[in-house]
Amino acid sequence: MSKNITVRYFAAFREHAGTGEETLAMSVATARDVFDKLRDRHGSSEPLGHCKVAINDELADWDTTVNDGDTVLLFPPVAGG
Amino acid sequence: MSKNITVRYFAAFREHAGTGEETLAMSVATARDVFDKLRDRHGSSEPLGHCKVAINDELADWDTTVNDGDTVLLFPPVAGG
Amino acid sequence: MQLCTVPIRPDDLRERLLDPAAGGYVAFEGWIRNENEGHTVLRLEYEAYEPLAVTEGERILAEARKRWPLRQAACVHRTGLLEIGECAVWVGVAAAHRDEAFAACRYIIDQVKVRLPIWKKEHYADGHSGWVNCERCAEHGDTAQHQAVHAEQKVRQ
Amino acid sequence: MQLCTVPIRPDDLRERLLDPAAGGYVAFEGWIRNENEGHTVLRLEYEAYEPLAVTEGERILAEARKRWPLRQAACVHRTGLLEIGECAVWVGVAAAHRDEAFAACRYIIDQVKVRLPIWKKEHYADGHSGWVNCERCAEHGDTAQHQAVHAEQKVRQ
Repeated sequence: MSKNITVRYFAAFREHAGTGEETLAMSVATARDVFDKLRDRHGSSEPLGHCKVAINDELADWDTTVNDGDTVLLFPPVAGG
Repeated sequence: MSKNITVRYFAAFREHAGTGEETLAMSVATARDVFDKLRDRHGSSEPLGHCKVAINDELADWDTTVNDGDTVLLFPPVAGG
Repeated sequence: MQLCTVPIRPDDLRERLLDPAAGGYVAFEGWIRNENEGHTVLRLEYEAYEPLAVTEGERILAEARKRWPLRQAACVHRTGLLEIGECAVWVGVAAAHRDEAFAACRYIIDQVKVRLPIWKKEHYADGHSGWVNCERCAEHGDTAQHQAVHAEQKVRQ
Repeated sequence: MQLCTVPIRPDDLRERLLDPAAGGYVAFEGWIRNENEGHTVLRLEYEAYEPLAVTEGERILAEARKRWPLRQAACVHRTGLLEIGECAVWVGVAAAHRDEAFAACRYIIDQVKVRLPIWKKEHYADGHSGWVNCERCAEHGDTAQHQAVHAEQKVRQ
């Protein structure tokens, strides 16, 4: 089943994607599926293990289910301070 | 042999001695001897192990020899900060 | 926990933590350094996803307060373009005794660096620029042990 | 290393440590607390033997610089009568990385507290007053292990 997912990119991911946000129809079950599909789409090589994901402004596990209409935030490796 | 020693007291030691400084003729070999004699004289009960001594403005070991004319500084337990 | 786009003023932040029951105060500041891994750095650009940076920062401060008996704890992170010598992040902790103040200050900055959605891009003297990797990735390389660190963070969240 | 009789101004002291090659800055401040071991404290009186406090403080700073790669390190201790909330001692350390800054700052304050010829008298709400004992004596009691600490300090000097 295809879901409409809004994806937001930050920092290096935004530069890779060439956009800060896009809404896509995707056949995905979990946040991990979203990450994998978009890695293929934008050619990023960052391992998922270094990244974080948030769904509708809540930090989430990669196994969290994404639902139609969700906003998925993809965070490349963070480096505050 | 008696030596003229100027002794300076600080903090609790000054209050015990009732003076900040006195010059005494003492038969002493080392800083430890000075400490022991003055403990008897002023009735302090502070163990030597917690105290420090300086001779002529240099921190010294309790076994350091004191000479005629030296100034011995007796420091009770310190508590900076 | 606050994000700001104007220069951090440590003295004003310290003032807010003054507490008659606190005997020890420890502050950490991260300053923009003119060099990183052999490259001359001209300036840094910080990007943050503010809503989550603030909630995650508050979570870290709450963890510190739970773990140690603190009187006060706060953190401010700056975003935008920063010049050499400027303060990028400030952490201040006041406690009855210094043991807790040191431990909590260290904990907060360590966690802030690896958990807040904040990214920095270094601009080098040679005209290049690059996003800085997770501090621990850079330090440890991409080992299984380090992947476990990330996995653990994920679970904790 | 400095002693002073006027209020310590941490912001001015911090300013002197700014360094373009420093990425981490850690400051410690000892504040006058309103309570000690169950007694309400009104104010503290610090006495120092300045010539030796300064040379011993410089020695501690030199030890820290030798032990860790630091960019800047400084310490100021106040003397005289201090009210609750006032800053009695300030230590500031700037280094390329925070590990060293934290470790050196902690080392300096720990050593300053047990090695400088400085004494403090607490004035309590009940009208009494008393000289405060060596922090480690108070913490550990007068154990053989602690006597060894004093003996070791003596030898090091």
